[in-house]
Amino acid sequence: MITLTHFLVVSACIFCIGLYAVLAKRNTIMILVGIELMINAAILNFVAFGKYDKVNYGGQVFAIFAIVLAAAAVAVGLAIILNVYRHFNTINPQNIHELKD
Amino acid sequence: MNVSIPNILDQIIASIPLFKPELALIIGFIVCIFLALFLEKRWRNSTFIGCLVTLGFSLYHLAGQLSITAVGFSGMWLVDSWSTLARLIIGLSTVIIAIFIQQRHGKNNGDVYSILIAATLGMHVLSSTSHWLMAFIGIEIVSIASYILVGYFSQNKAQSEAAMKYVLFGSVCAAVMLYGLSLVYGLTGSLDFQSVEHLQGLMDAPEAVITLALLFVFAGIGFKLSFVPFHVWSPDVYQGAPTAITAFLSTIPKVGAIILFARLYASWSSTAFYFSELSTWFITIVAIVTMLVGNLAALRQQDVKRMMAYSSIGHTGLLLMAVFAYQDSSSYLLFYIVAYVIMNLATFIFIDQIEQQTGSTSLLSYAGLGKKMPILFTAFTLVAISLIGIPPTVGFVAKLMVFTSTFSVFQSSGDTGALLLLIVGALTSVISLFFYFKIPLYAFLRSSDQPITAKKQISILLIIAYILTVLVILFGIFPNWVML
Amino acid sequence: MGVLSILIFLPLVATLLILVLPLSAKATFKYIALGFTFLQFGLSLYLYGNFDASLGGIHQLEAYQYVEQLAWIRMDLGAIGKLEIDYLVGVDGISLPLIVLSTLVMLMGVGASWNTEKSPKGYFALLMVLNTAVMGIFSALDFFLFYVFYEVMLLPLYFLIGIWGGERREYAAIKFFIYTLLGSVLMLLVIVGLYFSVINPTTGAHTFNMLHMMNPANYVDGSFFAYIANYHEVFGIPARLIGFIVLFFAFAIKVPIVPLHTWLPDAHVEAPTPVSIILAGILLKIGGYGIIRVCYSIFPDIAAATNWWLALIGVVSILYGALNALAQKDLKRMIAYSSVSHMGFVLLGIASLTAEGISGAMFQMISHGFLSAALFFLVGVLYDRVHDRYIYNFRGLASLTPKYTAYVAIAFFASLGLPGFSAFIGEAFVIIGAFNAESMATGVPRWMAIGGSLGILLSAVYLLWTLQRMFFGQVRLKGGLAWQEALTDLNTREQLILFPALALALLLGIMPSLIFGNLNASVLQLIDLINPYL
Amino acid sequence: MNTFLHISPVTASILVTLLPLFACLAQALIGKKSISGNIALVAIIASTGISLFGVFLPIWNETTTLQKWAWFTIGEYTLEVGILLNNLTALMQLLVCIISLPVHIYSRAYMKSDEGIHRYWMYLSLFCFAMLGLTVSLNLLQLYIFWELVGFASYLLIGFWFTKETAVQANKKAFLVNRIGDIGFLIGIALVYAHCGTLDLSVLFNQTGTQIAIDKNATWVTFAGLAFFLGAMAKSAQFPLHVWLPDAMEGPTSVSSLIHAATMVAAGIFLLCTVFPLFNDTVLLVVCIIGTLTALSAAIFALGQHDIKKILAFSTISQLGFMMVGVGIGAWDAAMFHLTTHAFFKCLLFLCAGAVIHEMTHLKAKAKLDIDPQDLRHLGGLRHFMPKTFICMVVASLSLAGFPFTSGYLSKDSIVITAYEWANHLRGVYVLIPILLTIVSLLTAFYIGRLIFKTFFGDFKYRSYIDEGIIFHEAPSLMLVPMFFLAAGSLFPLFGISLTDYHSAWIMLTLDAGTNYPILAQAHLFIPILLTGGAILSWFMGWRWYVKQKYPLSENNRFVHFAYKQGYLNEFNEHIFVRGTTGLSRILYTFDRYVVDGFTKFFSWLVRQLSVVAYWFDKHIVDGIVNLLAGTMYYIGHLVRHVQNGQLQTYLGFALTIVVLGLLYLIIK
Amino acid sequence: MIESLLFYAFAGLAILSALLLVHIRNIARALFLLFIVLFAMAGLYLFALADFIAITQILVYVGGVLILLIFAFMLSNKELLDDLQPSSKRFISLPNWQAIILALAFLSLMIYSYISWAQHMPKWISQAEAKGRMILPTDNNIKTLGFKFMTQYVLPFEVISVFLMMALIGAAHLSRKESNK
Repeated sequence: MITLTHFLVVSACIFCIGLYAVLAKRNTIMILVGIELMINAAILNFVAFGKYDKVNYGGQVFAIFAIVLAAAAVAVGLAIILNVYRHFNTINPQNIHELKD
Repeated sequence: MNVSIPNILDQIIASIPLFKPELALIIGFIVCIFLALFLEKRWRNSTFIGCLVTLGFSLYHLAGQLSITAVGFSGMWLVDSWSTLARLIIGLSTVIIAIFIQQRHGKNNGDVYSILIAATLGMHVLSSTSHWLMAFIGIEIVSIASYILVGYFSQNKAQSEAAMKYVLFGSVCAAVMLYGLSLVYGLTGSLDFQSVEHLQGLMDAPEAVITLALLFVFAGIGFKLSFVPFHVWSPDVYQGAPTAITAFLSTIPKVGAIILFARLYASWSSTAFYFSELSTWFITIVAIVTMLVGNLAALRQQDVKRMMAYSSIGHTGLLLMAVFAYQDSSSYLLFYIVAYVIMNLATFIFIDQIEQQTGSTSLLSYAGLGKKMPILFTAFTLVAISLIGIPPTVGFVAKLMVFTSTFSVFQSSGDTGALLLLIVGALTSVISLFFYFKIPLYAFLRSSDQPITAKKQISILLIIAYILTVLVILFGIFPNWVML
Repeated sequence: MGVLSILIFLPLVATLLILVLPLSAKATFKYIALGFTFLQFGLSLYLYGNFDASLGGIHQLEAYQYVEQLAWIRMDLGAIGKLEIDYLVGVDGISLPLIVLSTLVMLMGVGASWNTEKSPKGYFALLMVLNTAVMGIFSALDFFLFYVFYEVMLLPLYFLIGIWGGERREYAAIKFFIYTLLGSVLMLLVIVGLYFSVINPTTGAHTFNMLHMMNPANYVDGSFFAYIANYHEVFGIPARLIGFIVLFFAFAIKVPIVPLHTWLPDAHVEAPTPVSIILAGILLKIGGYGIIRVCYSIFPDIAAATNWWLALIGVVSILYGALNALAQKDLKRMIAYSSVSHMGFVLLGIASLTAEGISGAMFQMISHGFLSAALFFLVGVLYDRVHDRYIYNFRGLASLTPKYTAYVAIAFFASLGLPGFSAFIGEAFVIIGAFNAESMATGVPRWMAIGGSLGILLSAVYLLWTLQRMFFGQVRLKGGLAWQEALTDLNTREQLILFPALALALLLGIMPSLIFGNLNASVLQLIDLINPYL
Repeated sequence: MNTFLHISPVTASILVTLLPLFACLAQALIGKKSISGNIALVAIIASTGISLFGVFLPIWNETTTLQKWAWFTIGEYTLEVGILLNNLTALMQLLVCIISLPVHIYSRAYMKSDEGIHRYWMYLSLFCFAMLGLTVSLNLLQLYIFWELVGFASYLLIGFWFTKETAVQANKKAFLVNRIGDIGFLIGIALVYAHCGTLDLSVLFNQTGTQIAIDKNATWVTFAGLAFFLGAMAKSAQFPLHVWLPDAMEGPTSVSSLIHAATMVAAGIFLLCTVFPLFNDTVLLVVCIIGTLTALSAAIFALGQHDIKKILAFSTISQLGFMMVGVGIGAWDAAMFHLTTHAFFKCLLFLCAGAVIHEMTHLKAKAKLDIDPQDLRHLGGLRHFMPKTFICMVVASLSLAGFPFTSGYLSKDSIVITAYEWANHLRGVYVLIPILLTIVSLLTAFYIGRLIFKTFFGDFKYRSYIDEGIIFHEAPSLMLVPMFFLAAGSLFPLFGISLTDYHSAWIMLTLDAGTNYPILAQAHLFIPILLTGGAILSWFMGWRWYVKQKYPLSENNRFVHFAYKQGYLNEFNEHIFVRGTTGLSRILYTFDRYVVDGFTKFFSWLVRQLSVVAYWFDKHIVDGIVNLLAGTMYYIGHLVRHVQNGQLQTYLGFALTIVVLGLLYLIIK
Repeated sequence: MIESLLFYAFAGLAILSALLLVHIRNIARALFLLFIVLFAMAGLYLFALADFIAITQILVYVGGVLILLIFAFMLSNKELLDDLQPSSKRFISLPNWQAIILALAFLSLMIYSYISWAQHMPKWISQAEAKGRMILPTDNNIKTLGFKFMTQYVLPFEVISVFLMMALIGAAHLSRKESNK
C-alpha cells in the first residue's frame, strides 16, 4: 500500500536535492534546475494530498497553477540570466559580486 | 457538486462589481500593450497616459468600494476596509512610480507600464484575499513583475546582477514557500487560511510538521517583506536597480505583502494552540532581530540606496511589530504603511534628483551639497527625521501608534516579548539616527572639494517630492487627516 | 488664538519670513530675529506682569493661567480606544518664570549672533524654530504636545552646533543628539504606558493630558501605571518605579547629571557662542522643569520614595562637576563643567521636597539661566578676538581690558554665589531646604546638604583661580603683541547684551520676591501633591 | 545736630548703612573723574555723625529697637529683613564708623599717587557699607549676606594691586579660606532654620518676650554652634584658619589697618556675641581652646618676624584669640570691650606702620635701593625723623601691651581676670587657659617692644642718603590727624573714668553678659600687677637687648658698666631668653608656614589633583564607556555586513541555515 | 503489489537521476537527466490519481521549460556547457560540504517530522476516507477540473492569464535587449 508518507518522503528527497543544487552548483542555470526540482517536490505533495480533496480539488488545481507559475518564472529567470551573461561573460554566481558591502 | 451551474454563474456575476478596480486594471493592461505596440512610436507618452488613466479608473472604482465589506468569487476575493485602503495606497503610489519612471526612462519603454499595471494587479490580489492560491499567485505576479522591472532597464553590470540575484533568491523562496503551502494544505485540507477547517487542521497537527510548514511559508513572505534572515537580497538589489525601480521595490510590494501577512497572522495567532504560539514567537523574534540588523548594518553604509535598503529592513521590523500588536482595528498598521510609503517615495525621489546632478549615490558625494541645493536637502532632512521617527513628522505618529498598540498588548498580557519589542523599537530609533543623519551631516556639515554646479530645474518629480515632504509634516501634526 | 499661542508661534512666523525673503535681504535677517524675540520678550513680561500669583497650578487645570485648549487629534483606534490629543497650553508659577527666562536668553542669543557670517538665513531660521520649540515645551500641558516640542527642539540644535560649530562639531552634534534622543524615545514608551493607564474622567477615553495623569483617581485600576491593584513589573521592578526612572533618565540627561553629562562639555565647547548661551541658558532648564512637571507631578509616590537617590545624584553632580571644572584648561569647558555643578544644586533642591529646596532649585535654574548665558557670552567675546580660550595662554587681561574684566569678575562672583546676586539665593535656599529635609522627614540626610555646600566652596575655587590666572598679574599673552592689539575692550553691543543679564542677576539677588512671588503657590501645591506619600 | 535727633534710630541706622553704598555707586559711575575720594569721605563723615547722634546715643543703654520688612516669601516662610538696634549692634556700628573715618582721611594722603585710586574709594565705600550693614542685621541670612559682602570687599581691597602676583594670590587665599567659614555659617543658618523655623534674631534670642525654646543639649545645637564658630574662625583668623591673614598684608596698609585689624576680623567675634545664647558648654569650651591656641601661637610667631606688617598681623590674630577666649568663657562683654579697644590701637599701629612704610617707599624709589621697605632690619632710629609718628606708635604699643592708663590695660585685664575666675570656678586643667593667656600677654609686650625699638631706636642705616638731600620727613598732617585721633582713643579716658577697674568701663556696664563666676578679689589685684610688671620687664629686656646688640661699643658707659656687672644675667638673657624665644618663634613660625599653611597648600594641591583625577575619570571612563558603546554598535554593524559578501549562494545558505537552526530548535525543544 | 513496485521504481528513478543530475558536471547531460526526473515525477503523480497534472507536467515542463533551458545555453557561449566547478580528482569530492550538510539537515528534519506525522494522519483525510470523499481512479478528473476552473477558481484563472501575458512581455523585452544594442 502506498501511503501518504511515501509521497512525502520522496518529495522531501527531491526537495533537498533541489536545495543542494541551488546552494552548491556553480552554474546559474543549474540553480534554476534546482528550483524546478523543489517546485516539483511541492507539486508532488499537492497532488498527493489532493487525492483526498474531492470537494474543492484544491491540491490538483494548486498543482496546475504552480506548474504554470514556475514555467513563467523560469522564462523570466532565463532571460535575466542571459542578460547577466552578456555583461559578465560568465554565469558562475561566485564571480558575480559587484554588489556587496 | 449539488450546486447548479446557473447558481454558481449568478454568484460569479454578482461578484464582478467587487472586482471592478481590478477589471479596470486588466483592461488597462491590455490597452497599454496595444498602445506600446502601435502608438508609442508616434506619440511618445501614450502608454504612460494610458497607464495613468487606467490607474485613475481603478482608483475611482476603489473609492466607490470604501464602505463595502463583502466576499466574492467563492471566498477568494475579500473586500473590506483593509483591502480597499491598502489598494488605494497602492494605486496612488503606483501613480507616483509611473511618473517617476516616465521622467527618468522616458524613451521607448512602453511595455514597462503594462508590467507596472500587472504588478499593481498582483498587489491588489495580495491585499484582498485570504486564499492561499490567490495569495501565491499574487506573490508570484508581484515577484516576477519586480524581476522584470529590475532587469528592464539593465544597462550596466550592476543592474543585471541585481536582477539575477533577485530572481534566483526570489524563486528559491517561492519554491520553499510552495513546499510549505503543500504541507499546510496537507495538514488542513483547506486553502483558505481564515476558514474554520484550516485552523482546526492546524490545531490537531503534530508540532514538528507545523513548525516545518509554518517556517517554510514564512520564508516566502519573508522574502517579499525582506525580514531577517530573508533580507540579504535587498541591499544588493536596491543598490543595483535603477532608482525609480528601487523606489517601487521598497514601497509597494511591501504594502501588499504586509496586508497579507497581517491577515494571516491575525488568523493564525487567534487560538491558544501551538501554531499560534509559534506564530507569535516567530514574529516577535523576527521583528526584534530585523530591527536590530537593519539599523545596525545601515550604520556602516556609504551608499545611500544601500543604506535605504537597510533602513527599509528596519522599518519592516516595525511593521512586523505593528502586525504583532494586531487588535481588531487596522488603522495604526495602515497609518504606518502610509507614512512609510510617503517617506520612502520622497527619499528615493530625492536620491534620484541628487544622482541626476552628481551622478553618484555615494554619501561622500553629498558633501557640501546642502549649500547648493538648500531646499532639496532641507526637505530631504525632514524626511530623514520622519524616518527616524521624530516629531512633528508622520514617522513619529506612526511609530507612536505602533508603540501604543504594542503597549496595549503588553499591558493586557504582560508578555516579555512585547516589552522587548518596545525597548528594541525605541533603541533602534536612536541607532537609526546615526545613519539617517549622515545625509544632512554630509550635505550641511561637510564641505566639498570639487565644485558642483547645481542645475536649477524644477521637475515634476521634485514637486511631487516636496508635496510628499509637506505631507510628512502635515500628517505629523494632524494625523487625523490621514484617517478619513 | 490666545496670548500663549502667539508667544509660542511668533518665532515661527519669523522663520517663515526669513525663509521667504531672498538671499539679497541677508542683512535684514538678524533684525527680523531681533525684532521678533524682542516682541516675544515684551509679551512674556506682559504675561508675567498679569499673572495671578495666588493660583497654584501643578495638577489643577483651573489654577493654570492663559490656558488654551483645542481638540487636536481625535482618532479611532478600535480596541485600543479613541486617541485623544489636545492642544493644551497654559502656565503656572513653575513654567512662567522659565518662559520669561527663555525669551530673555533668546534675546541675548540673537544679540550674540550679530556677526554671524556663515549663511545667516539658515542660522536665524533655525534659531527661531528652536525658540518656538522651547516656548512650546514650557507651556505644553498635554504630554503628546510636550513630547513633540521636546523633540523638535533637538533638530535645530543639531544643525546649529553641527554647521556653525567648532572643529569637532560633528562629533559634538551627534553626541548631543544621541544622548537626548536616547532619553526621549524611552520616555515615549512611558508616555504610551501612561496613556493606557489614565482616562479622561469627562469623556472616559484614554488621554495624554498631563493634568489628568497627575490625579490618582483617573488611573484605571490594574492598568500598567495604576496606583491601585498594580501587579505590573518590568524585570522585577514595579511598573510605577520604572516609569519614574525612565522619565527621570530622560530629563536627567538634559539637566545633566553625572554620569550622563558628557555630551555637555563637548556640545558647549564646539557650539558657537549663541548656541552655548541657549544651551546653558534654556536647555538645561528643560531637564529641571521636566523633573518637576513630569516626574514629580505624575509620580508623586515614587518621587517621595526615591528622593534619597536623587539627592545623592545631585550632590555627586555638584562635587564631581566642580572638580572637573577645576581641572579644565579650556575656559569654555570649565564653564560647561561648572554648569554641571550648578545644575546639581537644582537636583538636590528638588529632591529635598521642601518648599525652600524646590523654590531654591527653581530660583537657581533661573539664575543659572542668564548667568551661564553671560559667562558663555564672555568666553565668546574673548574667542572672537583671538580665537583662543586656553586659560594658560592669557595673563593680566585686567590691564588690557578693564571693562571686560569687570564684567567677567561680576559674572564669576555672581555665579560663585556671592550674596546680592541671584545665584546666592538659589544655592543658599537649596542648602537650607536640604537641611530642612530632615526636619520635614523627607528622607534627605544632612550630610548630603553638607556635601552640597562644599560645592559652593569648590565653585569659588575654580572661578577665583581662573580669575587670578587669566586676568591678574602682569600682561603675558601667548600671541604676543598681535593679541594685545586684537584684544580690544567690550564694544557697545556686547555691553548691551551683558549688562541686562548681570543687572538682572543683581536685581533678583536683591529682590528675589520677583520670582518667588509667582512661584510660591505652585511650589506649595507641588509639595501638597507629594506630601501624602512621604 | 538737632535734626538727627528727630529721626528714628532705625532710619538713622539705615542711613548710616546706605550712605557708603551710595558713595560706592557714585564713585563707580563717575569713575576716574573723581580721584580725591571726597565722595567716600563725605559719606563716612555723615555716617559717623548720624551713627553717633542718631543711633548710638538714643539706643545706648536705653532701649532695643527693631523694625522689619518682609523681603520675600519662600514657601510659607516669609523672610524678613530689618534693623536690630541694641547695645551691641549700636556700639559695633559706631565703632566701625569711627575707625573707618580716620582711615578714610589717612588714605587720602597715603594712596594719593596711586593709579587706580578711584577703584580704591569704591571698594572702600563698599566695604564700609557691608560692614555697617552687618552690624545691624536683624536676620541671620541678612547677616550672612553682609558677611560675605565684607569678604568680597576685602578680596577686592587685598587684590587692589592686581598686577602684583603675591597680592592676587593672597586675595584668592583670603576669599577661599573665608569661604570655608561661610559654609560653616550657612550650615549653622540652615540648622537653625530647620529646627527653629525662623532666622529672625529678635525672635530667636528675644531679650524681652517669647523666646523660642532651644534645648541646649540637643546634638544639633552643638553642631550649629560649631558651624557658627567655624564661620567666625575663618573671618576672625583663628587657628588653623588664620593662614590668610598674614598673606592679606599684601594689600595697601590703610586697608590692612581698617579691615585686617579693626573691623572685618572682628566680625567673627561679633557674630559669636550675637548668637551667644545658642552656644552650649561644649561649643564654648571649643571656642576657648581654639582661642587660647590662637593667641599663643600667633604671639610666638610674631616674635620672629622681620616684616613690620606681619608682626602686626600676627599680633592681631593673637588678640583675636583673646577675644575668642572671652566669648568662650562666657564673658562676651569683655570680648566686645577688648574688640573695641583693640580696634583703636591696632588701627593706629597699622597707620603708623603705614606712615613708616610710606616714607621708606619714597626713599627706596628715590635712592633706587633694592630693599623691602617693610623689613625691620632696614629700619632704625626713625624717632628722629618722625617724632609724631613715634609718639603715636608708642601709645598704641603700650595699649597693646596692656600698660596702665591705656584702654588695652582695661580690656585685656578684663578677659584675663574673668578667665581666672572661670577657671577657678571649674577647677582642674582649665586653669591652663588663664596661665597661657598671661604668658601671651608677656610675649605681646615683648614683640611689640621689639618692633618699636627696632624701628625707632638705634641708628638709621640709610642716613647717608638723607644726608645727600633726599627728603625723609614726618608723615603729612593728613595722615597725622587720624593717627592722633586714634591715639587719643587708645587711652583709658574714652572708656571709663576708672584707671584700673574694668568693671566700671561704660561698655562693660551696659553690655554685661551676666557671668556669675565667683569673684576672685586677689586676681583683681595681682593680675594687673603681674601683667604690667611682666610687660615692663620684657620691654626693658627687649630694649636692652636690641639696643645693645646694635651698638655694643658705642653705647655709653653706664650701659657697658651695667652689662659688665650683670654680664651673666645678660648672657643668660641673651641666650636663653631672647634668643631662645626668637628661636622658638622662628621654629614655630616655620612650622606654621610649612605645616599649617603647608597643609592648606597641600589641601589645595590635593583638591587640584583630585580634580585632575576626576577629569581623567570623566574623560576616559564616563565618556569612554559611551564611546565604547557607540563603537560596539558600529562593530556589530560590521559583523552583520559579513553576510553581505555579494555571493548569491552565501545569501541563500545564510537564510536557509537560519531556517534549519530555527527548525532544529523548535523541533528538538 | 505491482503498484508498489512501480511506485518504488518511479521514486527511485526520480531520486537517483536527481542525484546524478546535481553531481554531473556537464550541463547538457544534466538537462537530459532533468528530463528523466520530470518524467519520473509525472509518473508519481499518476499514483496520486492526478492524471491531468501528469500530462501538464510533461507538456509544460518537458515541452516548455526544458526546451527553454536547452535553448538558453545553446544561445549563449559554449563556455556555458561546462560546469564551472573546479574539477576534483577525488571520487567523493566535497566542494560544498556546507551545502551538503544543509541539505541533509533539511532532509533529516523533514523525514523526522513526516514519520512523526505518519502516526496520526490529519482528521480531514481520515474523514474523507471514511466518507469516501476521495478521488477515485474512475473519476473524470479533467472534466471536474475544467468545471472548477470556470466556477470556483475562475478568479485565479483570470488573474494568471494576465500574469502569463506579463511574463511573456517581460521575458521578451529582456531578451530583446541584445538587438537594441
